[in-house]
Amino acid sequence: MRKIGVFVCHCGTNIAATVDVKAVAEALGHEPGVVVSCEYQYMCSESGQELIKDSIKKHGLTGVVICSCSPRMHENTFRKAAASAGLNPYLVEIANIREQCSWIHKDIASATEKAIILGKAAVAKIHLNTPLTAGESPVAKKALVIGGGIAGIQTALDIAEAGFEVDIVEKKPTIGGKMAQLDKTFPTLDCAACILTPKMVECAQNEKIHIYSYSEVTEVKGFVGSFNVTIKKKARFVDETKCTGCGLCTEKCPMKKVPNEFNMGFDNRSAVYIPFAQAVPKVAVIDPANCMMLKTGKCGVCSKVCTVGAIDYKQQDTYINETYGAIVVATGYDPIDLGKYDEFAYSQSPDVITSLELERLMNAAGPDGGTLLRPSDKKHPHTIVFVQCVGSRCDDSRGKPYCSKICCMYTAKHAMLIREKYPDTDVYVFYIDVRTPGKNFDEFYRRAVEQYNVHYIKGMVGKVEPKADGKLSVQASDLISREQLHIDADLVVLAAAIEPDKTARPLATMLTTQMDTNDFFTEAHPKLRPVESATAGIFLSGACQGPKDIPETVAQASAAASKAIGLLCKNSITCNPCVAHSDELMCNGCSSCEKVCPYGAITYINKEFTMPDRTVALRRVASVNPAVCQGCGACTVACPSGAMDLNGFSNSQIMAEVDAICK
Amino acid sequence: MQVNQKEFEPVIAAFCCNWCSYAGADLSGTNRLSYPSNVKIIRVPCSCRVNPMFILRAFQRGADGVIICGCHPGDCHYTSGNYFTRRRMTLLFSMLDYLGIERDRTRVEWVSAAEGAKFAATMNDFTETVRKLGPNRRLEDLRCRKQ
Amino acid sequence: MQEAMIKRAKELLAEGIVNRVIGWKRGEFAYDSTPAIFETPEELERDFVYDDLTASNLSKYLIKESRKAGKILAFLKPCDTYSLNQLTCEHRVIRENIHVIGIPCDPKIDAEKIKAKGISGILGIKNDGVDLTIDTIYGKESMPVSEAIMEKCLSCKGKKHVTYDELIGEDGELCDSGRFDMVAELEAMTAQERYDFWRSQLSKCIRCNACRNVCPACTCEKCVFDNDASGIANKAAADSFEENMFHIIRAFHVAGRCTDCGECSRVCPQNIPLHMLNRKFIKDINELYGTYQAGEKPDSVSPLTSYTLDDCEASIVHERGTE
Amino acid sequence: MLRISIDRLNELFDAAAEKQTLYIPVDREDGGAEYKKYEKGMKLSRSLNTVRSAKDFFFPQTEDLMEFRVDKKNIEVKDIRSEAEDFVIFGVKACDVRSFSILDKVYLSDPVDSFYKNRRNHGVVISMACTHPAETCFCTAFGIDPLSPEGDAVCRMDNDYLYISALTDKGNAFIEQISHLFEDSSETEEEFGSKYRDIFSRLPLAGLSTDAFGGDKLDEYFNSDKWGELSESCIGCGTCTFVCPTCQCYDIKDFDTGNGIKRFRCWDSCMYSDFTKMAHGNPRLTQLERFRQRFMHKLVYFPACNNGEFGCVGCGRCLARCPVSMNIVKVMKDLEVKK
Repeated sequence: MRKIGVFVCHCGTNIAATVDVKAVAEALGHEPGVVVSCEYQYMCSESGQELIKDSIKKHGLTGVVICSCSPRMHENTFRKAAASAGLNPYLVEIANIREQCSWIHKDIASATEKAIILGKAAVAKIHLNTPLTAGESPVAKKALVIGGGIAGIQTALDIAEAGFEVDIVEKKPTIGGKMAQLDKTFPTLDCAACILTPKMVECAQNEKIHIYSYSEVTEVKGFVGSFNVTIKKKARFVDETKCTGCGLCTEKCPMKKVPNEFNMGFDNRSAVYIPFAQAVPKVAVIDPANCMMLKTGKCGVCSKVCTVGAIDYKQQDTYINETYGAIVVATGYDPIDLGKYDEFAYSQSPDVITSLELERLMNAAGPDGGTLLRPSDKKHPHTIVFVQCVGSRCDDSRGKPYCSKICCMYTAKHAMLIREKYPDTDVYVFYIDVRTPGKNFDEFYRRAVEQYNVHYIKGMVGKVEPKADGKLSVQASDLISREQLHIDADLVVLAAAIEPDKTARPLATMLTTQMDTNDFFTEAHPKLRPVESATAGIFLSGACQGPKDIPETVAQASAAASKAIGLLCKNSITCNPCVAHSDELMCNGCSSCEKVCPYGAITYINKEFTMPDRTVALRRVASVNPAVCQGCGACTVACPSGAMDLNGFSNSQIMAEVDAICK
Repeated sequence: MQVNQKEFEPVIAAFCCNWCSYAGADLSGTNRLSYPSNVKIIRVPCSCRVNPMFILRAFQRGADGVIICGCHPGDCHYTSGNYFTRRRMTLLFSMLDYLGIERDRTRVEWVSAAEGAKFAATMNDFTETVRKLGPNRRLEDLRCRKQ
Repeated sequence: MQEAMIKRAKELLAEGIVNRVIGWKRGEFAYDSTPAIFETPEELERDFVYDDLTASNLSKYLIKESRKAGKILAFLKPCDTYSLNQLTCEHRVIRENIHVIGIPCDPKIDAEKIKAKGISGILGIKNDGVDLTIDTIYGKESMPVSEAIMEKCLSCKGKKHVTYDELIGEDGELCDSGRFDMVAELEAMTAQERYDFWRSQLSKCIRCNACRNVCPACTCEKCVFDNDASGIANKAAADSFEENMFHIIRAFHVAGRCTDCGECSRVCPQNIPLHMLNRKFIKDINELYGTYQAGEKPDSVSPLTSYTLDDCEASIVHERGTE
Repeated sequence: MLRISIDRLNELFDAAAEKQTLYIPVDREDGGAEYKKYEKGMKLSRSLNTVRSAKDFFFPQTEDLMEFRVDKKNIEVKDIRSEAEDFVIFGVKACDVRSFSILDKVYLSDPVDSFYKNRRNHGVVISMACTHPAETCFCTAFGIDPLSPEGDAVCRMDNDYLYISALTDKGNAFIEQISHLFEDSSETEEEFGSKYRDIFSRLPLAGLSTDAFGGDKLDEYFNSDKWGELSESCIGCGTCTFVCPTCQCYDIKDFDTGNGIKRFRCWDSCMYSDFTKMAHGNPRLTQLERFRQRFMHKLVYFPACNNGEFGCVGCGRCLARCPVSMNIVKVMKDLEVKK
């Protein structure tokens, strides 16, 4: 028979105001097995915990039920307290009588009745709890960073700095990401390339860092401490070890009509190319879709001109297998496709551009050498209209429900830079709200308005129409003056909402990490564990977790790195003991459980058994790897015989709770 | 036994996954969004932990309605658990319906950790729906009837 | 047919390809037969029987038999081969140890249906394809064959064998026997009518476990209903709830795995149409997740251990339901 | 004998049902027959037998024995026994009537089963002579005369009349209640019987003999190598046991209602793997042993303890219902051959 202690928390008045805590303690004291039942002001306080520990020792408790706030809040606190008093931490159950009782019910009688029932359910469950011991598994001292933008770069550098090996996998031929495409950065207006490229070079030079550029993660197996990752190194048809990045091939390549992605298609590149001057690794890559040699077998110019013989048309995709202790996801963002926004004429007019395109147009390394010219006629635009929130804070299916966060600031930056460089330009910004929380952000925005006379107009642009004279007719409403405005603009810049990179969703499936409906990775706790995913050993860096500007991204990148370092420092890690286990004597070996396991934690072994009839039989039975199992319980329902059960949430425990609640 | 409709207080068992719906329930508490005390929550790691046995068990023991709440499809903490839940519960509920058990006594609802308001609204609605149905008589165990 | 089977079985025994044969043994009466293992040509000559009354599905015996030394010859009717495939898929049989001979099959005669006509004291049954002539201690009786066909054969899936090592006779075609019509009829009733129907049926259950024990999908080492630790063990339905519980859970456990072989209803001593529960799941699966026939392939993935991202929501039950 | 025209059977039932609860066999839609509490207009089944035997009346499949009420930390034990109401079972065939006396030997000998006794005391058995046996019938092998069943009163029915005569005081009292419905008849039991006697000799199992079995045959059969072959097809279900009128084993279970415990008993089957499972495990490990148990019990152990009386009445239900058609007749014939 269990000796159970029940501890009812007042939570100040949070619980005690609507739940008669004394009555709860009294009622639960009568439950079978309960030897002590008491209430206290704050169970989570030091003295509250002492009360629990003392009771465990004094009464020799073999189970503790705490009626308090949500287990998501203090389950760990109480488990630790129990453990320090010598009780197995998994012999603690929480009855949630705050969030799920006192805070939602007003009537004391019914709230108290419900609190008692919830307490009874916890008591019923704890009768069936078993002491659980967390196992240990080793940690591979190497991290993988997926994505080589500023987030991935910063994370990799920090991890390397701590002395651990780290690999970066970047799907593009160079690292650098979106930041490499930016011109200046807010609110300091320093040049993006000037602060990013040294970091890129540092990555290349750091011997702890290995960059897999033009590569993708194709398979992730294993678990925290020991992720087994397959990386596909796409054929670049250039031997990385030989190429010096001299660029001769790119000059001689006869195929020069390929839109240059780096410059958002405003100019062209050759079929063999180096994305940009500061690319890391500075190695050419042949674009197989446009290379004549690869398409038709006729050409071979690059191979002839290459002095080091780096061109290899026969190169194949290669697959690399590596084991990592930790994985940091830094897959970043992309602006949304504006194809559905007909009203802004994005598809119709080359002079309606996105902010990211504007970055390239204004960039000194951009198509026009940093002179802002209209894409259509290469003339200087005199009237520029910025449209905010294109697809952000949107309630229809074309856009995103969230705020993309960075648009207000980069638009202020763009407006300011244009007004600074071309004071003869009229700049209008249409906005819903201007959101400038952040250090020096509001000052920056005010400077744009006050010092640079940018016309900020609260209101939305209804329609942009290209006119015969090459102007863009912008119709908008000014919500403050309640006027309809009509502006003939030369250039319209759309602040497109940003969304997670398209590769994030399949990656999340591989990593078995959680995503929200917008495909942003979900952090383990929105406040307290913002850089960890809920899957142990997977950390989140940068905009893959939510829209972020550069300083925030870098901060999160370093935070993710420090979490990864914390993990890599350990020689082994304790596993979650609330995992599935199979009763081998009952297991049929039917494979149902294996098919529903998202982690591949279940394997089958052939094992000899002495059966109930005393014969010896070789049987196929399921075996759960407790280090891989995350404890979802899908297998327990797939198993018809009930051979598969889950520690901490066993069939009998849940049924005991059901019984207590329904009686 | 005649039960007066007015006096009837349904017993509602709500299975909530730890990561989304249980957190959503917590959030509705944090935001003081009330729902009837008839609803008692059972925490499970994932909605896919809910065995049809548990649902029948609840009805046996006196539940008048059973609701299963999990992460939105695609958002499962364990990536795929709720997809299995969806198939299992669809088929189970269809079977219960086939056996003539009132189909409004069972429900699956996806509630995220951020949807405290949805959680409360769902529970309010479900409780009222079950209240209208009256006591569960078709899938109860007479031995467990309250005396 | 019986002669051809005995002949081939003897050959395989003599060649040493198999060391035993599973088939049907002549019973006490004109209509009964018992699954049996034959090891010698003499036993085959004496007892082996295959006719329009040998209805039982032998697949389940192969779980145990395929684990014994040597290869066993199994005569399987078309519908039995689905069960074997499903068992292979679930690693419950060792397929290599079984030599399957697919045998053709005509609709089986259900002695229960003859008896239900009030015909008693049966000494012999003759089938001329149209009528049955039944020799009884009270004299000769006759009835149309069509009225004596076994329920499971009325909803035949077809005469195609989905797995075999050799065939005797020709392999047949799949057919559509409208096996979901009865389910649809029930679905169209009101909830009260459905409830009354199932209550009247399930209340007959004596929990003898014949349905479960004969079922080729029910192959658990220990059934949850026999396992005191499962929390739902029940040896007898002490309350109407438990009658429902047993049959719902059993149907759920075989959902996506049941090949619709019809053995459950065949053996039910109380004539409960148990196949109508399993068939409901099959119908739902077909309608909601795409047509799926358990056991059709030896490596199929059950619809309950798979999913698609755009599966319907459980609320479909409310949306499509009649009152 | 007294007689009543069969056209007036329902008058008889109506009158009897007025005085006490009356159960009669009725036909079900699915072709089987079952005992039902008589309600006006119900038609007496002409089937040979009900699917379930009549033992349910005295030994129901499940039966509550006692209750435990839990109040705080106290447990109160509640005796839930109450006096059964009077009832009449009408139309019990000779085999089933004999099964009652077999059950009596188990339940009415020390220690007396008070639940069983209570029902037995309040039940009146009106038997019915068999005129239309099935091929599965072999009651005569156990010395039962299907045309002269035991019981409190016995009925005989031909195409015109139902004849009744009392065998016990209870039977007399029953007839007394409704005597106004009957008229005297000169037909004697022997005369009635002689019209049908011949049918029984034509039954395929008419020649079945129990001579080779009995309480002293333990050594001969227990280790027979026939058991392996015989039990091979057995699927371990409880059909034979549950339709059997003489199988009397039960299991005691506790059910937690949430408010207390109901302790009940329910039929058990020696075919089940957990039959007589004890702390150390199960004494019968394989289906062979469990299968053997059932037939040894009926043919050897039971007679050993009951003056040679067999634990089978030859009703033939298991022959008709076994999913694999393995049954006591095959077992008897096969074991005998070995001798």
